[in-house]
Amino acid sequence: MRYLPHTQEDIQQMLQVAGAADLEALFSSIPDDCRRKDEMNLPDPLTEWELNGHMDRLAAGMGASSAYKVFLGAGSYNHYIPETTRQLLLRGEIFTAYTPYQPEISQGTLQTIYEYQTLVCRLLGMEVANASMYDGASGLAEALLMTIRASRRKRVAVSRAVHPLYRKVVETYFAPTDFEVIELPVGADGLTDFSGLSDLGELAGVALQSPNFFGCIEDLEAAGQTIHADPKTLFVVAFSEPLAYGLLKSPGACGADIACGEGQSLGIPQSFGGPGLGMFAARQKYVRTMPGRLIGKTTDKDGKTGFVLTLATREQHIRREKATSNICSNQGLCATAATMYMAALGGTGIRELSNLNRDRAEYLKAALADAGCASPFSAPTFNEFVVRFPDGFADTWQALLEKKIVAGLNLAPYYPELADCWLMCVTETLSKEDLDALVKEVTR
Amino acid sequence: MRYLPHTQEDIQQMLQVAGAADLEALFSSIPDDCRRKDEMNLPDPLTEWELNGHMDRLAAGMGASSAYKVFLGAGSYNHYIPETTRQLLLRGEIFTAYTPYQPEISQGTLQTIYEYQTLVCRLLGMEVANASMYDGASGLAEALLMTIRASRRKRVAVSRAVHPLYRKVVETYFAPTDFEVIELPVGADGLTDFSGLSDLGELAGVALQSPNFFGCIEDLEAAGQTIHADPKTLFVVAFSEPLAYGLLKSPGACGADIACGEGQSLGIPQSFGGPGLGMFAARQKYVRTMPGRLIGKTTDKDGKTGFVLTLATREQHIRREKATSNICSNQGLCATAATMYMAALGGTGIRELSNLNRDRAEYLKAALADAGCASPFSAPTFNEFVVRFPDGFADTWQALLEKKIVAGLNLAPYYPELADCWLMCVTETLSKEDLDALVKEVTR
Amino acid sequence: FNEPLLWEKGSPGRTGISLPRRDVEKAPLDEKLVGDGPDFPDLSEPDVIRHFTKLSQWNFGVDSGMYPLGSCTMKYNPKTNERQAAIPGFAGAHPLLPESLSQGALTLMFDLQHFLGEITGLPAVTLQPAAGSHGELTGMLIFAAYHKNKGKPRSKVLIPDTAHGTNPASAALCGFKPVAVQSGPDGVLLPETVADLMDEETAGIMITNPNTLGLFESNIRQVADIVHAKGGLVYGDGANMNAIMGIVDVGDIGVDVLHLNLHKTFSTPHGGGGPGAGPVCVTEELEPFLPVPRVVKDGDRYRLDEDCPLSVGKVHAFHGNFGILVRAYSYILSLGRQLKQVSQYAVLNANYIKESLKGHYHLPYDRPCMHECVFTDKHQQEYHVATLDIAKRLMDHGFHPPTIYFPLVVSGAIMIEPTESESKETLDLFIEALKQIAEEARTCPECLHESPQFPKVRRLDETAAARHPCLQG
Amino acid sequence: FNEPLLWEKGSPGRTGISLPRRDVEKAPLDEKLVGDGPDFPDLSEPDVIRHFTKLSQWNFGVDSGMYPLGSCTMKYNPKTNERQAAIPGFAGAHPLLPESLSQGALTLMFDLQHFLGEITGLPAVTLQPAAGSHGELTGMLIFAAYHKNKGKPRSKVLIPDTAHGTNPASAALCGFKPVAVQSGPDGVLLPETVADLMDEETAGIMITNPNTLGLFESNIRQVADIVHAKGGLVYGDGANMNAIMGIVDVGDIGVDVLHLNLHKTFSTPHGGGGPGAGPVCVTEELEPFLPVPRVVKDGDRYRLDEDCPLSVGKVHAFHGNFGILVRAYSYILSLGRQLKQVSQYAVLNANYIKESLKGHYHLPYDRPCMHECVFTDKHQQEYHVATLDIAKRLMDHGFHPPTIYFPLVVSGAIMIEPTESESKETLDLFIEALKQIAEEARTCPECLHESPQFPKVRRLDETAAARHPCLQG
Repeated sequence: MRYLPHTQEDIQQMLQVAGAADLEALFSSIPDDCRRKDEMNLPDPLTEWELNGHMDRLAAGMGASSAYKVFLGAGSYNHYIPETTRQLLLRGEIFTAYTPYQPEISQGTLQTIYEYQTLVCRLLGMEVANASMYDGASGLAEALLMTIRASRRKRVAVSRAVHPLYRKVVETYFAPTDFEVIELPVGADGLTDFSGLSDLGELAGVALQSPNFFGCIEDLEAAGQTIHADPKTLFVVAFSEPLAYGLLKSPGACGADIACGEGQSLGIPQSFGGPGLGMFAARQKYVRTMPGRLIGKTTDKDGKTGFVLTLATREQHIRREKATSNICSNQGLCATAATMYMAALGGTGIRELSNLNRDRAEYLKAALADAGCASPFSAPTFNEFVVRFPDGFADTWQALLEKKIVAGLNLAPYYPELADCWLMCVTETLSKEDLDALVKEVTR
Repeated sequence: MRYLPHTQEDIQQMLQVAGAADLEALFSSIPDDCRRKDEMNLPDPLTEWELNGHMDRLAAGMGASSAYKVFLGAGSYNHYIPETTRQLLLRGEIFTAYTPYQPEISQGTLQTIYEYQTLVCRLLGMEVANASMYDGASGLAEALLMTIRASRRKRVAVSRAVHPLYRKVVETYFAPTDFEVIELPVGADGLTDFSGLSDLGELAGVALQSPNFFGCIEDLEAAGQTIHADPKTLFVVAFSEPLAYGLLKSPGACGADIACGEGQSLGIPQSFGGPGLGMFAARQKYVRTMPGRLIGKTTDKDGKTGFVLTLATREQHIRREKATSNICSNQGLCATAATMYMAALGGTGIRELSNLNRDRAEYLKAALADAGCASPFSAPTFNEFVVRFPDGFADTWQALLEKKIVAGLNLAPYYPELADCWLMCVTETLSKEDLDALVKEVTR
Repeated sequence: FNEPLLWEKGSPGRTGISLPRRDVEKAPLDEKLVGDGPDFPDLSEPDVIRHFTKLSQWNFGVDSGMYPLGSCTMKYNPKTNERQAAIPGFAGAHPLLPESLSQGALTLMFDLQHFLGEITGLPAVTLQPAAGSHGELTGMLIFAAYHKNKGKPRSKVLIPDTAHGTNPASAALCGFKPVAVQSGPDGVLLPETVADLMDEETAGIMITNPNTLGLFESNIRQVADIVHAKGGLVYGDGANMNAIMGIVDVGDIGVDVLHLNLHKTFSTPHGGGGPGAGPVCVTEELEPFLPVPRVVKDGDRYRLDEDCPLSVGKVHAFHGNFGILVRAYSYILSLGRQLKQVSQYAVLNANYIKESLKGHYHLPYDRPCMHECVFTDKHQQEYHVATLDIAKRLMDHGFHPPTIYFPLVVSGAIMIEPTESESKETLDLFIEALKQIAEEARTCPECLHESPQFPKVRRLDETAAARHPCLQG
Repeated sequence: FNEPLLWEKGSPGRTGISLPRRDVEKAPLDEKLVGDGPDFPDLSEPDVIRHFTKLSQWNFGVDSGMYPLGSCTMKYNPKTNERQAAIPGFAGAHPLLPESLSQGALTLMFDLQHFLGEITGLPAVTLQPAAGSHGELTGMLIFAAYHKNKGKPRSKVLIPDTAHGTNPASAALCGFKPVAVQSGPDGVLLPETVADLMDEETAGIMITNPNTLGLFESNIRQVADIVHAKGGLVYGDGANMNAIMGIVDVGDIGVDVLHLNLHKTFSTPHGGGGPGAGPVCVTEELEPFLPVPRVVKDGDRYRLDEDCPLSVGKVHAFHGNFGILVRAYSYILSLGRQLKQVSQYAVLNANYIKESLKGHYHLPYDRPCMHECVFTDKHQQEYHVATLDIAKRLMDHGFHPPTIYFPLVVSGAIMIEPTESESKETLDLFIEALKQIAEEARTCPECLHESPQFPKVRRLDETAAARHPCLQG
């Protein structure tokens, strides 16, 4: 087998040194009653070529964006990924390295992640960003736990317009604790309704998402003022589409204490939902309650600039059960991809790309509205929006699959009150022509 | 444009230093009557994404091995290429380097090509190999010119069983010279007929190919003895399928003075015929008459081993019109790919792969013969062979294209006397199942 | 050579990306929502390529050489796995595609669950956790849910001192108080110690087996019996599964819940920090508690099942790190039953190193090891040479250092895990380097204090970094 | 660190490849034909990966930094071009596929021919030559065939001293005797010199324009007229086309035959030596002499035409380096009419360097240059510092040296071609480095003699290498 270098001769020589008669004898420290009796029932090994064939066949039936026009967003976005990013990520020194515990021979990873932290801070208007969380959902759960650590309170509030799957993960993380999660309702405009906030008592944190799950852009500035009416409450801004902040006022500019979300949009393939990138940033004053790894700048013994893992005293391997989180492996390579992508986009590029996403989505929204399929919500949206379709659209939707169009996400499983509504997403990968074709098909 | 870094500000600053009012003024040294008056009539630039779509569409209709079962050989072979080779070749330090004129910062290329030269010598049983020629055909032409330089004679003989397209290239190279090329006939067994050799007078060199164009394995040992009856005549062994020498006696072992051929089989994609790899090796005593670049081992000023371009006094940039060839750029990256491929195969691997190619081809040959489609030639073959099909097979062949099978190469355009014959090739990429399917189809 | 930080480069108006053609009008947006856009540097495509090419050259990966980082299983990451994960049908798949258009991905996940069940002997598997500690968290959530469902929530979890470092934090996240269990003089757990601590307030035990000393917990069956007798559950940290594939049936020896690190045992790359994947395998009894959705098979179709009332819920927005699952699945298909050889060779390599070096470095537990062995700097201390110096000097020999100062139960630990990927020649070079360093400790300790000499930077001031954190530029 | 040669590694029986499953019997073969098989080392897949990863790290490429190798046009090689060339429909295509299954490749070739015709102003194009010198050879074959067809074979070719080095050898291969033409005091050809040499035995002239001094041959029209008047042809070496795209119509100024280097002007990577591609563009009059097969269009279908009785024949077994054509085609489609900007910026960059350095290094021809500029070591000679020292010292600053000691007409030449890919910041760093080196020549000449200091090896003994050639291990 090409991954296993040992020849029979090597094995014999090494066994002799190891003082074992044969390979089985190496396991003499395992009591007999702990030894496996049967062989593992696994298939015959495939050759590289058989594996290629097998995987190509499995992948061939997928409704991926290479074969379909997919109008799905909802936390996973089809953006173009430059070939530069793909090829750079295949460099062995980057993708076969471990966590940079030995900084002298890990400056590549370390400088890259330091750059990542910086660009994330600039994008979100925050002061300190960590080296990544697993995904947007677990990042939000960790952010809410962090508000509890920072405020020493026990109750958080989360908008119903936050991604429903993110809220499920929050629920899971909170289930075994004695902390409480309260849901904030959504108004008729598609935005979080804060009117009842003051009745909820002492809150550790309040989380909303912008653009929210319906694609609506929350008025973060107003929200921040409302939430900070209680100065001890932390304002958490979540997101699933960071590209929006190429155009929108940043969470930091609107007073957020923590900004967290999914970074898959930034140069990372959708890959059926993962690996993505949990982005996580906060104000400097909260840094010691933050979860996750941090890279800091320092100097070596000759005075040369270098980068190291730092503030590890927050982390599980040092602080053990008192750690700010148990996270250890994170999404490092995805953070690297995002850094490459943000570097390629630049400030000018992200502005234009962000605009283009919104403008294409607005074009479709208007065209659908003209065709009688309006949005139930009036708030401005970014690159996705909710549409109420006439009765029977479920059949049309199904029929469109045959034409290789996935015409949005039905909201029934997530919001029963919006059972006749679909969430439509438009990115730069769908051209005006594609949009016109969709309008024609759905209004046929 | 993402490849062009200059901003308007950069341009203004630089123009000032350059002393030019604007970009047009930079070209003041070009007389007016030499300035182009019109704009180039070229299309609008495509975005990266438009280009991807365009190229995917162009490639989609190709009868490539990804979509078809292709039984074509004839100098281009479909072998599996390990993913390792593909990914290693994309390393920028390898593929974006120039010819290693500055050895201190080119040791990667230099050691690789030194290894290539060595492995080529070992494969072909020769003493010295160059860093590559353009392809098998031009390599043969250069080899024949070299026999003329080495022997100071003016006439060469080439077997009619040498690849007909290689012979055309030889003809082209010889056309403006006063050297002569004589054709040696093919016997009824499919092998070169040397019976008339002694009547041809003083020959600089005699070239045959093994396995020859018909897939037949020439008796190189006997041929070498016959040819070397005149000790001044150089024996040139050409090939288009070097994998055969995992199994067959090497040219060097059979007395060849020059061995040359196409190395595409060794880890290089077929790419519609190029880039491939002109392999070229000779006996040590002829090294100073060899064309092409050579890498040699030496030491640096601290005594450390290193590699350099050497014996450049044979080459065009030093020796100018007296050079052994005008070749300058060669097929370096393809030689690198071949080195990686040979390293991955190893001695054990090439033996087994070579056997498997032949065994699969023999299986098909026997099955076709059983079905009444026999070979006109009796000589043993490697991984391709000639089959005489019944009348009307041309229609069957055409019909098989619809079933995504390319059932061999019709020999009519190359050998009118074999108009009802097809050259069939079988490599390891075609399974027994594929072979059985072909037999079933052609004998339907 | 230095490479400036990204924002020290570039010039406004440059671009490194190809922007799609604009084919629609600009749509108006309420000015109060519009920001200035992030202050990113504008670079050209060649700028970007050179920047990251240069940075990468300062990194050491498995592709650069031996990386014997104990407990991290830095084995070879097969290139074909990257090819598979990049197939457009997988890489371009949205996680909420209808089931009819997801059959390939679901098949892969279902089969992978099955393979992992077969390898561990724990038949019910979730692929959702995104990393090892995420798997631990999931396991602890299952502990909590299990006891809650029994109507008797419990408050403590036993954790041996030879367990992985993440375990206490994972337990604490679920509200459990970790209780330390001391290992015996042979470096393995003693049943009586566990019996003394185990009670009906204790949810169970988290055992790393082989443990972080590289030793097999030979009393595991007895320990499991004790814990089970008190109504507790046994959690296995499967980070060291590379030692025992085909050798031990983890379910059979009493483990109820086990997480695997696909980025360790199953060859997926660690990516300079992740992403990994931490599937959790459980007994049939615990299957109802696994996260949703579950991938199930109906006839010849696969679907996602959300209807699991006892489930702990979701730990990831979608299906976990699917791209990593693709790689691990490819690895398992490439090796099949040869996975047993993987473990045999991994253990052979560790024992070969242990026996070759034991005259040169102090070996605190001199018994057959599993996939890794633990030395200390005890013999070198008299020359004022410490584990850190030895580690840094290895860099000058072209090796990545082992894990150091872990496990905590051994002072000055040097924890070496070669993995099965390393050939005898490479091991011999590594052994030779460590012998030379032992010699150098006697003859030139300052050479070791001054190491490393050859990497881009020398020893870095980590204290200053933490005291005055500079976390962005 | 050192990396052993391949055959110093490995162990018999190891493998680095996945061998297909054997599904047929072993077929017998006459023993007298069977050899022992080559003595290749057996390596594992990780061995292979690490070997070439390490070797690559000792190489400098365009991706590593500025590579101002004069006359080589080392511009950025776009990554998307590699993606296009690897599309299975292209990479897996057999060259003798039936035309019905080759339309994509033929379309690409036809369009590329058209684009190159448009860029050069020479409408008939062959893509078959595999490199620049192969293009030159093809051009000389056309010269020979043209004169032979006229019934008057000719024996000589004029070649200016500022032409590319390959030209004489290419002419000689076709039996022409090269006749050197001295350039004038301004570094360009004088019509009267050409008129003196041109006669009816002379097949024509080979002109590199811009020439190797980086100067535009401003008398090209007059020179062409003189050559044409005597029945000769004008060959243009288009290696320097990067200076004049959209600026000069090469056909219009009197060139009859021109080769292009796709691996220079059209961004395809040089691969440490090749492969390149050297298409040849000719006037309509010369089209019948181009190699076969020709790609032609019939209605909306493309086919290969072999029926060209005057053709020089074939110079490549198949269609040339098609994979390189794919990359150049992708580049042209990515830039379109912006190719003119490419030339403008390439010339801007060269002039910026020339003006910035001219106080520090001797500039033999102080006039506006095109895409490259040529300095010499004249000012440094008094400190016993030579061009070679300056070149080697640049490596220590992280730059690839320029072309040195070429063109031969300038003693101690330093020939700098930045290309349009380099940003102003990079040029400024390069200029700064060369200024520092000029300063160092005065203050510390031995520092320059001892350079380079930082690469893997220091100056190598090339004389010993040639005296006792060791060409294989």
